[in-house]
Amino acid sequence: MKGLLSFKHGVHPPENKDITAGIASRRFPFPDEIILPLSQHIGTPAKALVQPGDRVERGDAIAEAAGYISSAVHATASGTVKSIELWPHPNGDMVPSIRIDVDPNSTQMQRPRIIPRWQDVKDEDLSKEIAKAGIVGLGGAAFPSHVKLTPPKDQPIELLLINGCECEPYLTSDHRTMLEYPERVYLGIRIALKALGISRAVIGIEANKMDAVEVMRKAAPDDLDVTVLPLQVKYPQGAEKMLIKAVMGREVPSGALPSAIGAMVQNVATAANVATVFETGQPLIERIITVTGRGIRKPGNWLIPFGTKLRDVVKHCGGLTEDAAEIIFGGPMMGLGQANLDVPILKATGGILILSRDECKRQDILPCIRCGKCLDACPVFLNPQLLGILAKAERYEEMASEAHLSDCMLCGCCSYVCPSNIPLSQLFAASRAQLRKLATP
Amino acid sequence: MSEEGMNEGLEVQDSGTPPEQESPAKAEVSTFQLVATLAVAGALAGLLIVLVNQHTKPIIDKYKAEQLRKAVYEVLPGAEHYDTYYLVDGSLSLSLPEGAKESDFKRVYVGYTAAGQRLGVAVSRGESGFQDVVQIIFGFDHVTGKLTGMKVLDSKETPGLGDKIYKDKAFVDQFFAGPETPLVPVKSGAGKGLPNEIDTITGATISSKTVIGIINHGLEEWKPILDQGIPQAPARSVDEEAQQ
Amino acid sequence: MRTTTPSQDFIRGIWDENPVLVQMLGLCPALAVTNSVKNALAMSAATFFVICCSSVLVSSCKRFIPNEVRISAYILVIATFVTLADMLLQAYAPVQHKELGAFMALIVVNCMILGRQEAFASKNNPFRSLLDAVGTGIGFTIALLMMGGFREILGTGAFLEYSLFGPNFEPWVIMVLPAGGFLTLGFILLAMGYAEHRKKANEIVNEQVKTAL
Amino acid sequence: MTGNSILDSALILGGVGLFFGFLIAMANKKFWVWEDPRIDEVEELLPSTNCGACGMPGCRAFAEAVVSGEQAPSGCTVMGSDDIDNVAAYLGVDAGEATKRVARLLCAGGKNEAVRHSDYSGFETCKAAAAVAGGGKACTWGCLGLADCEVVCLLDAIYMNEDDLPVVIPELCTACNDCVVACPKDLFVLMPVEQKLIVQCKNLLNGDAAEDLCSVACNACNKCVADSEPGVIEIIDNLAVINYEKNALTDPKAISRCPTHAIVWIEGQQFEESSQELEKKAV
Amino acid sequence: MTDSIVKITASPHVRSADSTIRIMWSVVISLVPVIAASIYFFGPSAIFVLLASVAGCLLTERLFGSTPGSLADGSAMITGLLLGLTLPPGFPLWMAFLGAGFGMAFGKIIFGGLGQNIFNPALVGRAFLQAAFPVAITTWPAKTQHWWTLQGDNFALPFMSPVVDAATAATPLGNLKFGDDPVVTPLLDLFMGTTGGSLGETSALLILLGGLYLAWRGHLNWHIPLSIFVSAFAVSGLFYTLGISQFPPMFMLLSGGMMLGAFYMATDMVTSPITNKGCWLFGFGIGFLVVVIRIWGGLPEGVMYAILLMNALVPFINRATQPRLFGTSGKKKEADNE
Amino acid sequence: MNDQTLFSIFFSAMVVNNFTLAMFLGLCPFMGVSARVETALRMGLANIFVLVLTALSVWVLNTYILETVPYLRIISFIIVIASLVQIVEMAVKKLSPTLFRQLGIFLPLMTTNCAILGLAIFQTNRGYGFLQGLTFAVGAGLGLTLALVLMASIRESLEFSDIPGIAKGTGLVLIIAGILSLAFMGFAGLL
Ligand SMILES: Cc1cc2nc3c(=O)[nH]c(=O)nc-3n(C[C@H](O)[C@H](O)[C@H](O)COP(=O)(O)O)c2cc1C
Ligand SMILES: Cc1cc2nc3c(=O)[nH]c(=O)nc-3n(C[C@H](O)[C@H](O)[C@H](O)COP(=O)(O)O)c2cc1C
Ligand SMILES: Cc1cc2nc3c(=O)[nH]c(=O)nc-3n(C[C@H](O)[C@H](O)[C@H](O)COP(=O)(O)O)c2cc1C
Ligand SMILES: Cc1cc2nc3c(=O)[nH]c(=O)nc-3n(C[C@H](O)[C@H](O)[C@H](O)CO)c2cc1C
Ligand code: SF4
Ligand code: SF4
Ligand code: SF4
Ligand code: SF4
Ligand code: FES
Repeated sequence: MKGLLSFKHGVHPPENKDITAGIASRRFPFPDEIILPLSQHIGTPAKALVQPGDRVERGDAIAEAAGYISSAVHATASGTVKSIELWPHPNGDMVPSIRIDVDPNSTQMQRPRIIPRWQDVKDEDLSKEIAKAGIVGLGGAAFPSHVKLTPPKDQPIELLLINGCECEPYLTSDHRTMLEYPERVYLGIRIALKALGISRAVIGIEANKMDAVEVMRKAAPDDLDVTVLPLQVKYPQGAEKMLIKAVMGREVPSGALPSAIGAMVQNVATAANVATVFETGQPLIERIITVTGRGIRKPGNWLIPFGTKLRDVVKHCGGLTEDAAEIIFGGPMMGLGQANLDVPILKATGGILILSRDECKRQDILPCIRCGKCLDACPVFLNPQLLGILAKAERYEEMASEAHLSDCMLCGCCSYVCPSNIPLSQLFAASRAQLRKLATP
Repeated sequence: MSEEGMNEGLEVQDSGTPPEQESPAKAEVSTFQLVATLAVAGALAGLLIVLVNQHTKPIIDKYKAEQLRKAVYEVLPGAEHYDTYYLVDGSLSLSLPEGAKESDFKRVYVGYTAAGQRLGVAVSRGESGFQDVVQIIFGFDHVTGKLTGMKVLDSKETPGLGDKIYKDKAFVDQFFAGPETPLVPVKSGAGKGLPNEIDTITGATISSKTVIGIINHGLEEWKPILDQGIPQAPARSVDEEAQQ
Repeated sequence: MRTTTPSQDFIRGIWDENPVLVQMLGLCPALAVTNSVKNALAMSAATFFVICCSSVLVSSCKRFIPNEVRISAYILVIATFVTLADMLLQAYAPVQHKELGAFMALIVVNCMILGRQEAFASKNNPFRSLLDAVGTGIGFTIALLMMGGFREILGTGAFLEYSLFGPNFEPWVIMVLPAGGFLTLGFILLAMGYAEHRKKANEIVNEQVKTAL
Repeated sequence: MTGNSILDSALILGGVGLFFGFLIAMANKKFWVWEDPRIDEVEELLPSTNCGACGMPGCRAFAEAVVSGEQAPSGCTVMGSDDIDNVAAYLGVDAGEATKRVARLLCAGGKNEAVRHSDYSGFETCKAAAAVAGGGKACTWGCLGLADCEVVCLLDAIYMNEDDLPVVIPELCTACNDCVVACPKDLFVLMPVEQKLIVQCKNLLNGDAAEDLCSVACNACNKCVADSEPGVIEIIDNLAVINYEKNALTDPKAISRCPTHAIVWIEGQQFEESSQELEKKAV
Repeated sequence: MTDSIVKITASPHVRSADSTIRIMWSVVISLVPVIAASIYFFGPSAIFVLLASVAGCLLTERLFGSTPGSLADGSAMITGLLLGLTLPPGFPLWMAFLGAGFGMAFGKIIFGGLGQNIFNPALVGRAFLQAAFPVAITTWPAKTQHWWTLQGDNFALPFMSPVVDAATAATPLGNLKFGDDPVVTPLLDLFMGTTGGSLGETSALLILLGGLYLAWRGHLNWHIPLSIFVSAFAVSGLFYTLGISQFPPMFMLLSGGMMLGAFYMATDMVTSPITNKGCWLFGFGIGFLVVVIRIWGGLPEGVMYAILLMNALVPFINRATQPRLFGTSGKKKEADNE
Repeated sequence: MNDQTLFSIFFSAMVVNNFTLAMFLGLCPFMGVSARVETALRMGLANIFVLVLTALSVWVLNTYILETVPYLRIISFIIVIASLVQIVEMAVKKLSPTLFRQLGIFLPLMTTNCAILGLAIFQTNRGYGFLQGLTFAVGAGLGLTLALVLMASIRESLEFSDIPGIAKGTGLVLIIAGILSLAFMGFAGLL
């Protein structure tokens, strides 16, 4: 493993990917009800286009982007709009959501439509098509992809990085995407390259997925300048800055975007879904999601329509085991703990992780013993110890000005290693929220 | 914290008085007044001090001389009076060159018996010990080189440890027992019984060795000079001695 | 502005506004010369003399002293008395004088004394100033004696050189070292803090009960 | 000692005094700088011990800071409280507020009223908990009960009651705004004590949806609107909102038919305690 | 588990197996061979001294510690053991107990307890004892005939002086510095531990093993001992070859409290710098100070003072050695200046 | 006359007989101005400046004026120090307001700082010559600065600690000073 490209610091938690890595993805049955929150992405919430009582078909746009950094929402199953009301969101808030009663008798076909040939679309217009399909980054941040595909003029992109690291333990959805749909990924890459007007791409894959490396290498079209690069297995290898550091050997300047050094990072699943838009005309309405952990009876990889309630997923996967303790959207390192089984699955939900009591055992929080392990883990070279004591003392301004809170990715490496179990990254998230609150009068 | 709180409370209850706006127009102070104040005060203070000084100086001087005399007599047992010799241009002299400052010259004290016989020489000397400089005076027979006594004049050595160099009688007594020089420090009880051994104090080896070092170095410095011969002091009467 | 009664002037400095223990002034002599009770006494006496004399003199002459040379003038007054005290001590208690060393002279800059001149003597009449000075002087003496007593007893096993625990007592040398000075004052402050804490805690409980009922 | 030396010393000291008196006088002339005369006055009031305990280098610097408002008079540790009052009074610290304001909590859903659907475990502050799925409380608007506000209140005006809700003691609260800033759920509002009609809820759901989460939630039933003078209460986003412009028209009748007691009439402290609790405290 | 979820926590939802408690107890375990050796070399006296100092620490922590359960974290135990290991075998038990209490109370608890202290509590305790009872703490009784005979006067009455009639022995350092005929103790003796000295400063080998074990487990920052050794070796080597000092560099490393200090005391993470860069500076400082104090100071041994002095500098070092932020050159941004 | 080498004077004044930790001089500002590193550093610098100034004036006084009247030492020293400090303060205030804000405001503290007069007296008692006096002043000043900055950095880092209620404030500072003083004993005997 050593000798592969990587970045400094970081951690290596037990991978636990073998639970689902070998299980091929299957289509998830349509549930009775679909809940589609208007904000499933970073940016302004979308604006609803439907009224209660409207009939919608699978794939219909039901909400449109409300600004440049915003994204459209599409019906993920056919049925009737029941209401638009406040509904629990995975982030813990109540947000306006469209509830659709799924028609049990529907064939779940999409309306026929004209699919533009991607080769014929002008480079600049590709991102408009992508925006129309409601595509957001599936790597976790759910940042509208069309924004990333139109970089500022003064910062031209030179290299497209396809992120197949999937560094979060347990999760295997990107892994399965690469194994099952390599051609789609390549088509997505072609489209992204065309949109960006460049020709070179690198696919970074952690070395614990050598089968995916093989598959991707085999499927590589001859006419594309793409390299498939195995990377050292280390969390958070998949984080944008770390991937760029590993592949290009350069650090994204603090406070700047990857475009500052001519890079653009896109997740493999995002690429695959971009391809789908031009292949079948299907907007972003479903994705491969890993349901895993020792707290669920039947783990697996599923092609789940967004808006399916957590309750339905759990039920379909055999239910929770006796000692299930925590339900998490995403991986164990950055995922969001879920308190309510009614929350819907969102575009950015790459996995549903149900941990058993043993897996998430937690000890008491002790005082910081200044061991410095968190400094040795932080991939962006912050001083989490200092940030931690500042957060406890509620000195938020100092955190921002002296300790560079804004550079923290909330990756959780520091919390992971802290022998005193101090929830550092949680404190940082809370501090940021408080800072935001102080900034808005 | 609570203090800020106090203040907070105050702001609420206190209706507050408006600031006194009439700024105290600074009366221009005359230069003369400033100068005069300091000068007069200085002069008065000087006067007062001098008056008291006139009263106390004799007492202090007498005390100091007394201390020195006592010390010299203590380290030269049997001495009845002594002469102070200054080291002027490499040789001993009883008087200083015209206009020279006394404090600029090294000196030794030569002690005499009542019969006027030279008993030995006393030297005061300091070197740094464990904490700070240790100042001692020691007497020796300049002919045989044997010690006649040692007294610590000033030391800041640790109380309870280093201060044993003057508080520990057993240690001090060794210097009065006429040991030969140069002295050799040995751990207490570990000596071989030689006549120039001094048992050091347990726990204060450094201070003990400092004392021994001062004596050895003092002898090294003064022995050759003394060996050149000590100029004869003018005979003096007992009255003179008393006046000193 | 300040309305205090003469008896308050006197009492205040003794404990509530004790110069050393509460106001943290004149720390250098308080720490440096308190390795024995005798030294503490000598230092207190000298300081007492200086503070009383200067307070009276300063308050009598305050009219003649222009503001610009105020500090210089006060210091001059204090220094005069310190020099006097120094010479007198040297003449009549030479041993103590030697023990106190440079700290005798340093009474001049004891911020406590200058502080009283600035804060009190320059604004009040000689009688009140004397009361204030005596109170402050007593407070200073109390603090020094507390420290001297503690340090001498533990550091040498004796009080005023009178052995308390017999010859076998193992002295705590640290107490007569500089570190012991800091630690002793630290202990005293902690003890006072503890007492204060207890008092406050009681008060808070009482108050809460009162507001609750 | 001769008479000469008396003269000498008087001369020397007088000379030194003369010299430096002269220097100071010159310097005084040459280097004169205007300063706010209040600084001198405040300095007079300070103890002049120049001890530096206030963190400022000397009393004068402290006086400057106090006059310019950077420091509170209580920053001086040497002064007694009377003296501090004097300084504050001299500088004319603002008169107390004409109308006393206090912090009011817009939530009454303590642990006995509101539904929790999960157990939060981790760092025990509201801010930290709020960052995790809203803190585990079913009502995402409600109080998390982990006492950030109690900690931040310097005047100990807040204590947590048996229901895990913060109680503000109106007598102690100075409306400093600290708790308003501290609460991640924005539940505190500073309001004049005369405003007695308060809706202790921020839940934006209606009907059963609201009551499912919390037994004292406002379910937007409109009864209070009907029971009060027109325009005083309005339902906005499923929540009763009181128009305090018309505070004069408010009256306790408005709360009489509220099915959940979400709207209350407060004559002092929110959340009166049971006599049992009081007794426990007194012991 | 049914409908309602038991737990929600913040990410990350999994944690490394390391825990403070585990680290602390590993340190205790790694000290076992050293303790065994001290008992082997010094007999029951060693047990008594260690017990007294451990008792002092645990009792103080229990009585005054901020949290009631703080004994379980093992740090008080370490403090007690390490303080005990720095004391001579014949040390009166009441003094050991007192020093332990002082070290805990004023070296740790007063700063707010675990993790918040500036100075190494065990060394604060020892520094106190060294200053309070300088004779007792530098009295090294000569080896007794039988293993089971007590050394010195362990059972001196509280507040009373110990009575030592047996002859006293010299430690390798004392011997070289103050001895009447200075000799350099053979390195092998130092390595194996067949020399006089404090309980824990005898066998370099066992300490080395314990230290390496901890370093391997990641429980101590190996930068610190390494930098101490490098600097002590280099500085003393320089002076030795220049003929200024009589201490051969290897002797410098193996004698006295150097090994114990470098592996167990300087590495206390609470009182050492937080960055590796800082640890290098810290270690270099300790090594340098030890050599200077040993060669020219008034005391034969300087490890304790060197560590305490560098402890005092740690907040300053921490300020000066913040890590370089990712994506920056490491120099402070212009904007930060004002 | 004194024949100590400059190095030993310097080193002794700075660490071995550190003014603050071993000789108890200048404790009031040590307690007061050691809360923040910035302030402590500035105070230290102002200290060094005034100490050097004092050493110079004292040397002048001793050599040219006070020879015949040694008993006027204390009083002359203190007048000179007090006046000089006052004049320098006025001058700095006028000439460089920036410098005044950074250093000048510490000057008034100097008059009642016994380190300054202490230096004058020790310098006289030990009979230091011109260069020796200067070295002594710089060494002592650096020693004061060292102690101040050490204490300040420790106190700053303690801002985040849960200090027990009774120790908050000066009690803890004194205990830390005590431990520092213990640690500085390691230098004993070095010179
Ligand atoms: C205003 C804004 C503009 C952005 N522009 C770009 C861009 O031009 N190129 C790009 O690669 N990413 C861009 N991003 C996206 C971020 O670089 C990043 O991909 C996104 O926040 C999620 O990344 P993460 O999952 O690593 O956190 C932009 C983000 C924001 C907020
Ligand atoms: C700590 C951390 C870990 C991440 N891990 C991954 C990952 O394993 N795979 C991935 O595709 N994106 C990961 N991301 C998100 C990437 O930074 C980046 O946003 C994403 O690859 C951009 O692609 P997208 O816009 O298509 O989502 C991670 C982000 C962070 C902050
Ligand atoms: C606080 C303290 C004070 C000391 N004071 C002195 C002292 O005044 N004089 C001295 O020679 N050694 C002093 N020492 C040095 C030690 O006692 C040193 O180990 C001793 O000089 C060595 O002598 P020994 O071989 O007899 O034990 C002191 C040590 C300490 C810790
Ligand atoms: C590697 C290591 C070394 C330690 N060394 C010491 C030590 O020398 N002295 C001590 O009192 N505690 C030591 N401890 C325990 C603990 O860190 C110490 O009690 C803290 O200083 C208390 O806050 C050590 C702990 C570890 C993990
Ligand atoms: S959460 Fe922030 S501080 Fe912690 S390791 Fe990740 S980037 Fe660094
Ligand atoms: S890892 Fe935890 S205990 Fe260690 S320094 Fe960081 S916050 Fe402190
Ligand atoms: S924090 Fe301020 S506003 Fe809030 S209750 Fe306390 S005193 Fe009142
Ligand atoms: S009011 Fe806010 S800060 Fe106070 S306990 Fe409730 S949630 Fe926490
Ligand atoms: S008494 Fe020394 S500075 Fe105050």
